[in-house]
Formats: sequence, C-alpha cells, structure tokens
Amino acid sequence: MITHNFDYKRPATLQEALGLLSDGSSKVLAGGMSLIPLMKLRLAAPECLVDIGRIADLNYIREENGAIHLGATVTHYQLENSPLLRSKCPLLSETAAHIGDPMVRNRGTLGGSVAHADPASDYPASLLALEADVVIAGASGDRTVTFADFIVETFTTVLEPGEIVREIVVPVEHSSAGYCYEKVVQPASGFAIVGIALRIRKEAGRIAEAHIGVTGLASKAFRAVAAEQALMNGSADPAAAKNAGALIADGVDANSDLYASPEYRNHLARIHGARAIAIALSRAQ
Amino acid sequence: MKIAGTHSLPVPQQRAYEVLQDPVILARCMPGCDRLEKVGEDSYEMKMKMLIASISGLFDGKVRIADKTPFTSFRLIVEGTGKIGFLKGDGLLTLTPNEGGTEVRFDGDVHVGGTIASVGQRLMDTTSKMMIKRFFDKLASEVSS
Amino acid sequence: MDSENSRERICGIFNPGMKHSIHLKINGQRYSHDVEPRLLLIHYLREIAELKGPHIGCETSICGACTVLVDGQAVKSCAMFAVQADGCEVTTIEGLATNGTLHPVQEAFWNEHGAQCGYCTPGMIIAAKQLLDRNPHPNEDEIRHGLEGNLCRCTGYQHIVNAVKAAAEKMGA
Amino acid sequence: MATTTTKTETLVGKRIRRREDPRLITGTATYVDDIQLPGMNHACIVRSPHAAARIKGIDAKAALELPGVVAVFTGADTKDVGPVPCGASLPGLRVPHHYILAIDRVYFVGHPVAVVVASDRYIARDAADLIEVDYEPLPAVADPEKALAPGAPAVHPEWPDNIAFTYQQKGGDTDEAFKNAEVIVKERIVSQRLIPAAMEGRGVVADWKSGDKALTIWTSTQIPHLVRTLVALMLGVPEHHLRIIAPEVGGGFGSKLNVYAEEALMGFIAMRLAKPVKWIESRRENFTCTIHGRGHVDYLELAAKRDGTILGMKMKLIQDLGSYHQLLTPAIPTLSVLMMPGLYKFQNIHAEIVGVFTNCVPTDAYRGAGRPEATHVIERMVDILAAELKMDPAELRLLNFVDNESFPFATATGLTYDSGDYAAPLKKALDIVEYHHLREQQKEARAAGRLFGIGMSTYGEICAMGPSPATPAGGWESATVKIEPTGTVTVMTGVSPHGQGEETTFAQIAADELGVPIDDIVVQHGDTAIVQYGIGTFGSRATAVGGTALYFALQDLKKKIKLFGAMLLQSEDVTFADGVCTCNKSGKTVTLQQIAGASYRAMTLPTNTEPGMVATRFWEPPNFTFPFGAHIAVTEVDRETGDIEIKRYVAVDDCGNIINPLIVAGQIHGGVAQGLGQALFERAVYDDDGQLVSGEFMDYAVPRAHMMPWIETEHTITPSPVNPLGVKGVGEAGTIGASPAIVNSVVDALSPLGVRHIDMPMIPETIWNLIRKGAHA
Repeated sequence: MITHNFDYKRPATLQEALGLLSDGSSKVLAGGMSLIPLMKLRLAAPECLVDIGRIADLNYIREENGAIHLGATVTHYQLENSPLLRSKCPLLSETAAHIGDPMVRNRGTLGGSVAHADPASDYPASLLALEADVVIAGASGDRTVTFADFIVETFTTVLEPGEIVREIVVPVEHSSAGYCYEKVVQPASGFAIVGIALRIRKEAGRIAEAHIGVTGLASKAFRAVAAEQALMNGSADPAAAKNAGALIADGVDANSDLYASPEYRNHLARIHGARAIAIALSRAQ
Repeated sequence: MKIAGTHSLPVPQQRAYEVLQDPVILARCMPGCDRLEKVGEDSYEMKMKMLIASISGLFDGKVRIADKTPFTSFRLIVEGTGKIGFLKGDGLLTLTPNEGGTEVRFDGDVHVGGTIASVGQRLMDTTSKMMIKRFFDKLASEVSS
Repeated sequence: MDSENSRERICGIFNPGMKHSIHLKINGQRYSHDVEPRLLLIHYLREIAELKGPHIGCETSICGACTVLVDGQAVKSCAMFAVQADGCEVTTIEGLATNGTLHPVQEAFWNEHGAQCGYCTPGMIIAAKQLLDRNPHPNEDEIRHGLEGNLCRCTGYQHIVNAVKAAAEKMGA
Repeated sequence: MATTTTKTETLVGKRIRRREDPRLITGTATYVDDIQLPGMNHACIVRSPHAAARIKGIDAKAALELPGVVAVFTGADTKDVGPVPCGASLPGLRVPHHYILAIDRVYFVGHPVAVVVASDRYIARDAADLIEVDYEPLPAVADPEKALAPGAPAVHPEWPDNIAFTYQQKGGDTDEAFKNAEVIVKERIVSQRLIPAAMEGRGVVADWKSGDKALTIWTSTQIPHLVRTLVALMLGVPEHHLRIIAPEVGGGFGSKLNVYAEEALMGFIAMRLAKPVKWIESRRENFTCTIHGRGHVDYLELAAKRDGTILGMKMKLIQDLGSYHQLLTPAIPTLSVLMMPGLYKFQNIHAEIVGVFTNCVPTDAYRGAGRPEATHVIERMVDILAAELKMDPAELRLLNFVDNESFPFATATGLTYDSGDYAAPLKKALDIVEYHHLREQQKEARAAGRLFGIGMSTYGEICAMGPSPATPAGGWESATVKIEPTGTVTVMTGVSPHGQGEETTFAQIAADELGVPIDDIVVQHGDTAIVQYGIGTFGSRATAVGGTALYFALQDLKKKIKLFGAMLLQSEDVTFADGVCTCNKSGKTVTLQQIAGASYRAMTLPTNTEPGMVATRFWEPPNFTFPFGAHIAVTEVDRETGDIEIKRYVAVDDCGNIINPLIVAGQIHGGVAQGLGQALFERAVYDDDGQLVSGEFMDYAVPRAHMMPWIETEHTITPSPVNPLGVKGVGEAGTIGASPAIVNSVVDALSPLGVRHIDMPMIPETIWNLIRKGAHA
C-alpha cells in the first residue's frame, strides 16, 4: 500500500518535462492508473516522478489535416465522450468505454496506457486497427512511429529514456465504415482476456478494407493479417465473418492465466473475432 | 509453471553447447544480469536487476549447470531472491543440429514466490516467455557477432 | 488526539528535503500542508485532514472504497498521490450533505437499505452520485456498469441498484 | 427526555430503514483504522514468502537503524505468549502449537515472522523491507489429496501422514440400505477454497494503561467477549483488566469469528512499549493470512429405489485444514456431516472425515460454514439421481422431503428439525417461474440447439448456534435492557452485529414489547466494558438466540413495570400495553416514564422489589433452528464460448417469522451473491509450491454489480417453536441455497451433451471444455 520514497516534479511545459527526464532516472507519471498500483506493491520504485498531468498543451482532441490528434494526457473518459471521436473515430470511443471502471477512466490517460504497453490493455487493438501513429517527444525533437512499430514486446516500447509520448494520431473515419471493439473481460481485474478491434469498409456489397487488431491474446497486440486478407474483396456476409474470425488466432502463441488457457484464449479470439466482424459489418454502410 | 520452447542459435551444436555454459556470455545475455561470479564447478552467483517497463526488482541469484551430456543436453538452474519475491527456473536444454546451426529446446519449470506470485499471476506466463526469448535473442546476436 | 504530531509524522519529517507544499480545498475548506510526494491522497484525507469517511479496501486500486471527487470527477484516492491533488477541489462523503440535509443519494441508500456493513458505502455513494450527474435516468444495466469500480461484499448490490433508481427519481422530480 | 407520545403501531414485521445507517452514509462511523490515540505507534508484520521453510536467522539491524523505528520483535520475543487457540475438540485431534510469531519454521505463505513498530505506518513499511530473514525453503504441499499421498512432504514433521484427525458418524444402517438399493449414484464433488474478503480487512489497536495494568484492544471481530477471554489467557492479562471493543466492523462472513495472532501480538507490543499501537491488515495479508472457507473434496454415494425413494448416503469428506487450527477449523466439516441428509427423510448415513494439514492458511468458518458444502453435495446428488432415474428433480425432491406431520423430526445425524413445510417454498418457487411452462420453453430451446438450464436447490440449514453442549464455546446469548430514569431505553446485547442491522431489529422488538417509540431505544454492543458477556454474531444466531435473550429480558422488565404500575395506581389489576400501565378497574394510567422515574427515585417500592429498571437474561436455546427454502436458477449457456447467463433467479426462503423484511431481503441478496461467487467466479488458488496465486482482487473475482442477476425474493413463513419470536435466522440462507441451484441449472443446460456434474467455479473455459467433449461424444 505504501510506495518507496521518490522525488516529484510537476513541470508546466513539455520542454520542462523533457529537461527533467534527461538524466534517465525519472519516470513519467500521467494518470497513474498502472504505475501507482505497481508502486504500492513495491514492484515499481522510480527515483523521481515527472508528473505531466498539468501540462496544458498535452490535453487535446482536435482534427487537423484529415486526422485526429490526441494529446497524451487525454483521459479515457474524454475519449469515450468526445463528440468528435464519436462521430469521426467511434472505434476509439468504444474502446475507451471498455477500460477499467468509471474512476479509472476519469484518471487514466491514453498516453500513459500506450507507454505502459500492458499486453492485456485495450487500446493497442484499436490503435493497430486504426493504423495510428505515435508522436514521441525527446530532447532532440519529435519523432513519429507507427503504433505497430511503437510496441516492441510485453511492457516494452520503442520509447527511449527521456522520451515522452506526445500524441497519438488516428485517421478520420469515413462515416460509412463499420467498427467494433469486442472484449472478453477477466472478471477479477477487468483486463482483456481477448480484445478485438475492427474497422471495415464496404463497397458495393464487398469488403474494400479490413483492419483487425487483437490484444490480450499474445505477448503483444498484433494485426490479424490472415483474417484481414480473408475478408478483403470478399462478400460482406455472416459466413465471411465466421471464416475470417477463424483465422484470427492462427499461429499465435497465446497467453494463459487463471481464467483462460492458451487454447481457450485462441478459441475466444476466433469466436469473438467472428462476432466483432459481424457487428462491424452490420454497422458499415 | 511449466514452460517450454524452441530457439535457434546460428552456430554448430558443439559451439552452442559451449556458449550456453560460458559464464561470460551468460552474464551478458541473461536479462538484467549485473555480475556473475564463479563459486564452484558449474556454479555461479550473480546480481540481477529485473526491469520490465515500470516493474523493477533486484535479485541475488545463483546459476547452476548440471546433468551435462556434452553437446546434446544439460540442465540449467537459475535462482533469484529479492524483496519483491523469488524465482527459480529449472530447465533441460536439449540441442539438436538444424539447417542454420543448432536448435535449442527448453523444457522446464518456473517457480515464483512472494509479491510477484501473488499479484502477478496474469503476467507470469507472458513475462517468463519474454525473458527467455530475450535471453536467446541476445545469445544469438552475441554468437553471430 | 495529537493530530499535529501525527500530521508531522506522516508528512515525513525524516525526509524534510523532499517535502512538497500543497494547497487544496476539501469539502469547501482550505488545507495547506507540506507532504512527502509518496503520501497517497487517501492517507492525506484520512490522517491529515482527518476525514475518515473514505476507506481503504485493497492495495491494487480495484475496490473503490476510497472513491472521492477530485474537481468533480470520481477517483480512487488510493491511486493518486496527495501532491497530484495540489490546487484541486476534493469532495468526500463528509461533504455531500448540505447544511445537515442528506444528498438524495445518501437518503436513498438509507431508505432502500443500500448499506450493510457500510465499509464500501462512502465510495459507493460518491460513484453513484457521479453516475447520476452524468446520466440522470440510468436503466438497471447502466447503474450496474456505472458501479463496476466499487466492490461490495454484503448487499449483492440489489438494494444499491434500488437506491440509485430511487435517487434518480427524486433528483429528476 | 423520552418522547412523550406513546406508540401503538407494531414495528416487528415492518420494513423499517436502519438506525445504523446515518453514520454509515455520512462517513462518520468509526472502524478500527479510524481510531487515533496520542503517541500511537504503527506495526507492520514481516511475513514468510515461502510455504515451508526453516528460519536460519533474522537480521533486524538495518530496520532498527531507520529513524522512527521503535522496535522489532521476533518469535524469540513472543514465544511465551500463549498459542493461538483452537476451540474445537475432536477425539484424537492433533493440535500443532500455534505461536503468534514463527519460531524456527514457517508453514504457509504469509506466516508472521517478525513485526516492526514505528512512529508511522510509512516508516514501519519501509523498515519491514529492511529486515533480512534467511530462509531455507522446504518442500511444501498445498493440495489435501496430494498431502495424503505416500511420500508427500510433511506439513508438521511430527505427523508425517498430514492427518490431523479422522472422524466417523453413522446413522441407521447404510450397509442394509445399499444392499436394498436399486440404484446407486456416485460422484466426487469439490467445494473449493474461498476467500471471505470482507471489505474491511482485520485491524487491531491496542492501548496499555500501565497505572491500571489495563489493556484495551479494539479489533475488527464478530466475537469480542470470546476474544477477551482467550487473548487474556494468551497474554496472561487478567480477564477483568482486558477490554475488547469491536467498533464498526466492515463485514466478517465468519472470517472475524476467530482469535488471531495479531490480536495478542498488538497487546504484547502495547504492553512492552507502554504505548498504543495500530496494525491494519493489507488486502494481500487478508488474502494470505485471514482464514479461508470451504476446501472440501467429497466422495459420495447415494442409494435409492427405482421409484426415487432415497435410502441412504455415504460420504468421505477430505477437509483441507491448512497448516494450523484456528478457532473452529476442525469443527467446520462436522457441521457438513450433521446436515448431510438435507431436507430428506432417509435415515441411513455413513460419513467419514479426514482432516488434512496443508501448507496453506487455515480454513475456518465462512458464511454457511460446513452447511453450504453439505447442501451443495446433497442437492447435487439428488439431481444426479434424478437424471439417472429420468425423474423430474422437483418431483424427486417432493417425494423424499420430510413430511409435515413428522416435526419435530429426528434425522439420521442426530439432529431434531424444529418445524417445516419443505414442499411449500419449492412449490412457491416453481409457481413463480411457471415451472411446467419453463420446461416447455426448455424443450423448444433444446430443439433449437440452445443450452437452456433449469436448476433448483432445496436447502435446510442448522442455524441459531446453538445449544451449548453442541458448541465449542457456549451457545447461549445475553441481553440487558435498562429503562433509564427518564424513560428512554438502552439495550445491551451480547451479539456483535457487523452489518446485519440488529441495532434496528432489536429496537423493533423492544419498541413493540415496551410500547415506546423506536427513537427512545438505543442498542449497544461490541464493548466488553459496557455489555455483559455474550457469544457473538455468527451462524445466523443473532436474532434467534440474542433476540430471544432480549425478549425474555423484556418480559422480566414488563413484570417489574407492572409491579411499579400497580403500586403507583394502587391497584392489583393492571395491564401494561403501548407504554402505559392502566388500572383495569379505574381506567387510570401511568406512563412508562413515570414508572421508570419512580423505580429509580424509590420513595416506595413494591413488596420484595428492588429499585431500578434493569433486567439481564442469558438464554440457553433448547435446540438449533432449521431454516429452509428453495432457490431456482434459470440459465443459458453460450455454446460457443461457455459463458453462463443467469436469466432468472428466484429465492423463496423460510426463515420463520420476519422482524424486518428490508433487512431479510438484504441478507438473502448478499448471501446469494456469495453463493453465486462460489458457483461462477471465486477460488483461492495455491500453486504446487503453496504460493497463493490468487493473491489480490486482481485475480480473485468477487462479484461486481454487473455480474449479479436480479434476485426475486419470496418467503413462506413457518415459525420456529424453538424460540418465542418464532424466528429461524437468515444470514447464511442465500449462500447455502445459491451454489447448488446455479450448478444444477448449468448441469441441466449441458445435460443433452451427457454432462452430469461440474465442479465450481464454473468458469467459462470449464464449460467450454465440457461442451467440446460433449460434442465429440
């Protein structure tokens, strides 16, 4: 319950934050929903926390040049309820609504969740399906990586010491696109046993675009490429959903815990994948 | 927890067998290994700093090599004790030649106790696999360089 | 009670260099203290502000017994450091009644037997208040999901659901 | 002053909102952690991370050097404190000496090894990390059946077979019954280990007044008086110098029906340092170190005739005791044996218990304590028999119920069921769900390939613990009623409510008996310096036993009131009703307030009557009570994923007369939630090394709001003849009824696939595996 001692800094600007992080011994604190519980269990013991929660220009949701830019400290609650996202990138709102519980959604941030890279967190599935970009701020300026490249492994990203996730960029979705985030919840922790995010676009009754991101299943979130390919150019019917769903877990070395073995996890991914595809198809115009 | 897997090393079987027991190389490849000191025949002590994103822990560890059947198999026993818990991995490594070099099969048991066992259940499997993968990836790059 | 003494102690006199000055408003009253960065908001509220309403029920920020409002948003005060609440307005269960009149959610918890042992109740009521602030006419499913961050081991939740429904009716009337 | 208006409305039986709630809903109640004393230290306990290990050394030097650390104590310091007591006695029971801090060996993960005392809890926690304990890990065993296997590690080296006791009970002639059987069904049924997880963990504050040689301990307990007696013995503090206070207690469910090492340890520290000390259990400590519940593996055989008549039952019960006996650990499975026959009239039973040591935290009483296990087993076996005979499970139950004419009914296990109409709640529940229609619906659903289940349980429970000879610590309960000089009323009860609402229900009883407004009554409990000795709150006993003691104390007072009334009215012929004493001849009246005043003023006294208006009664119940009921769960299983949906849940309970329907409903809901938790989600999981891997709420799924179905509650009322209130008890009913109803329902749903039994918790993967196997069968 009681953390180790640490020092605390609360910069007002991103530049100041980057300066504070430059010595490498500090850790970024955003909403703290992952970090603080770990510190309370003494599994994490940073020497210094740099609280970026008050940096005003990290909290925004805005549309620019055909894309939606999301500041790192935007909370899950903000994402869940943003009218802009709800109309132009509803997959992300739907995903945010599945995270934790109302109190966690009030405090937890997009940037914090993404940087923590929990293999059972919700966003990675959607950010992969959305082909999102991550803008990383560092001492020598910003760099942008695709979200797929951002996640390296369980709890591991390309973030270097001293860097901060500045923003996430997601595309403006065509209003005719179908989407779905389907999640099997671990009943104790609320994390995803499996989470599947879908974006589908139909053209003339055939599937013109399909993006599927999967979280919770493996050591890191991934794109279900085989399932996407199976959908592409196929007809938008329930059989297609089932066939493609069956491919979602192909070749996956699945995780296990008290609630789901690897085999069952893979099975859930297939079943819920098919269900997610069916929902997304029904939403697509 | 049972854990098994297969990894490839781009060197011939005999070389693979040797590097897998070379304390200098082991020290470089074992995730978080700070220092490895020989304390006896095939027996070492080490300091480990486990770092998985925010999670960190210092461990006093021991490494032991046993049941050696030169070039085909041996047992690797790794133990670590720290404030956040303790862990013990006991695995049989079996080496067989494959086209690119050597296939190393790992069959073992991982025992974990303390805080990491009581609250980390959800992630035990994933992280154990990841640590082993890191070890072999690092080893592969060490031996090929 | 030597509250000054205990305040001193919990504020961390042994690491004087590390203390941070914080100023916040709790239930309308101003508080200023120098605290260790690691002091959790829940401990600040309970030990220093001496507001014993919010409780501690777990170590992993699952149970919600410590729920309070920070700048109007329900948060688990065990998953927040007091320094993070610097400059914020905090409302605890003690601040919900106005001039001795119970908040409709409190009244409804009483009328509908929403509390048994009472330990989860302060957090549950705060969560229910936020739920109704955001959605004044929730259906049963929305109520249940709106309270999914608050564990109760006594009630089976049914009377809590009834209480939230009753409060919604009263507040909507 | 007492409210002058008298009250005529009867309160017993009414839906009255609780009188304890204002403090709970405003956050002003005082739980243990809310207590602050001047100069108070904080304790943090260092616990073993190993399930079995030798302690080779403890180095506290670094901890002691940390500024703010006051002391560190280890087993060497506390070895003379008496052992943590076991109150249960069974022939041949092996009782390991349970030191409050480990001496040279630890037996389970969480075993207390040392304690740090510091000026604040942050420092105490930091210092705990600085204590170096040198362990030599030893082989451990965490599964009771594995512990029985030859060659298993010995939990206690002195008893290499790991058997703490065996116990046999026979009734009738099972050999004959099984010889005459036309059908015998057998099954292995597991009631998994559960974690009670009261929302408030345990906590202890101890304060020593050296001048008075007086120790006060605040502890989150269900049994303050028993804690007083036993901790006094442990510490060698004379009992009259020890005061125990159970302040607001945040739930117990049996887990605080105990005497724990930490209660004595904090007393020891307070005395040693002559300063108050506080210890608050963390949730992880609560999971690893507070007792668990259940932990059975049962092997069953049920013998019957083809017409469905049950002839007899055999049970071998393997009880996972954990590493030590806590207060009632070995007694819990004997309750399962007592309730083996359930509501059925068969007279032949044979039960054998093997109590097994494992390297786990002890099991002990958890909501229902032995009876949910018994009910689960008999109700599962009856369904298995119904399936075997292709009989309707409701019909099979109705056929075998104890007949209404047979009460009081002597069971094969030696109990006497007090009263009942066992068919009534079942019929009512069947009506509510429109059973025949539901079965038709099920046929249609099955024809469409859906997995639709209807499951019922008809439970009986042994409650109102109980006649003293049948209990480890005395089964009576006490009450004192004081009418103060101004006419207000103070009730002091020996029970120790912690959420059950007796401050309200007992006030209802007193208000009705004395005819005073409920606001003129206060109910006090939980402080041994205020309340006369009592036993406590557990086993659905508070109202049935404690309420009855109150009832009799009130009768004594009413006699005295009439004596004073008669004196004041100068009449022999008076009636006391609605708070007024009336002369039946003149119609003249005196109020209770006037009578109370006169009794204390004592200008004149009735013949042979003492001043004052106080009565105390200790009531010894002549029997247990036996509540019963029927629960029906309607479920549908997702064929693809194994997910279970509870479509309907109906609970018809007969707890005798009802004092407050609002509170009774709350008890049923909460009970069902815990039974449902066991059926679907909860399990304490130890790995093979004895590590508790479900060590926090992250991995142990306590039901949340959205995981609970709507519970439809109804009642039948069969008053108990055991007590004048006619109440039976309701605290555990929901838990006992729920798990078999839900499991029976899901087994019914899967029965077309050949499934006949499923162990708990029925997590979706388990169900999915059964569906897969069934589909391939």
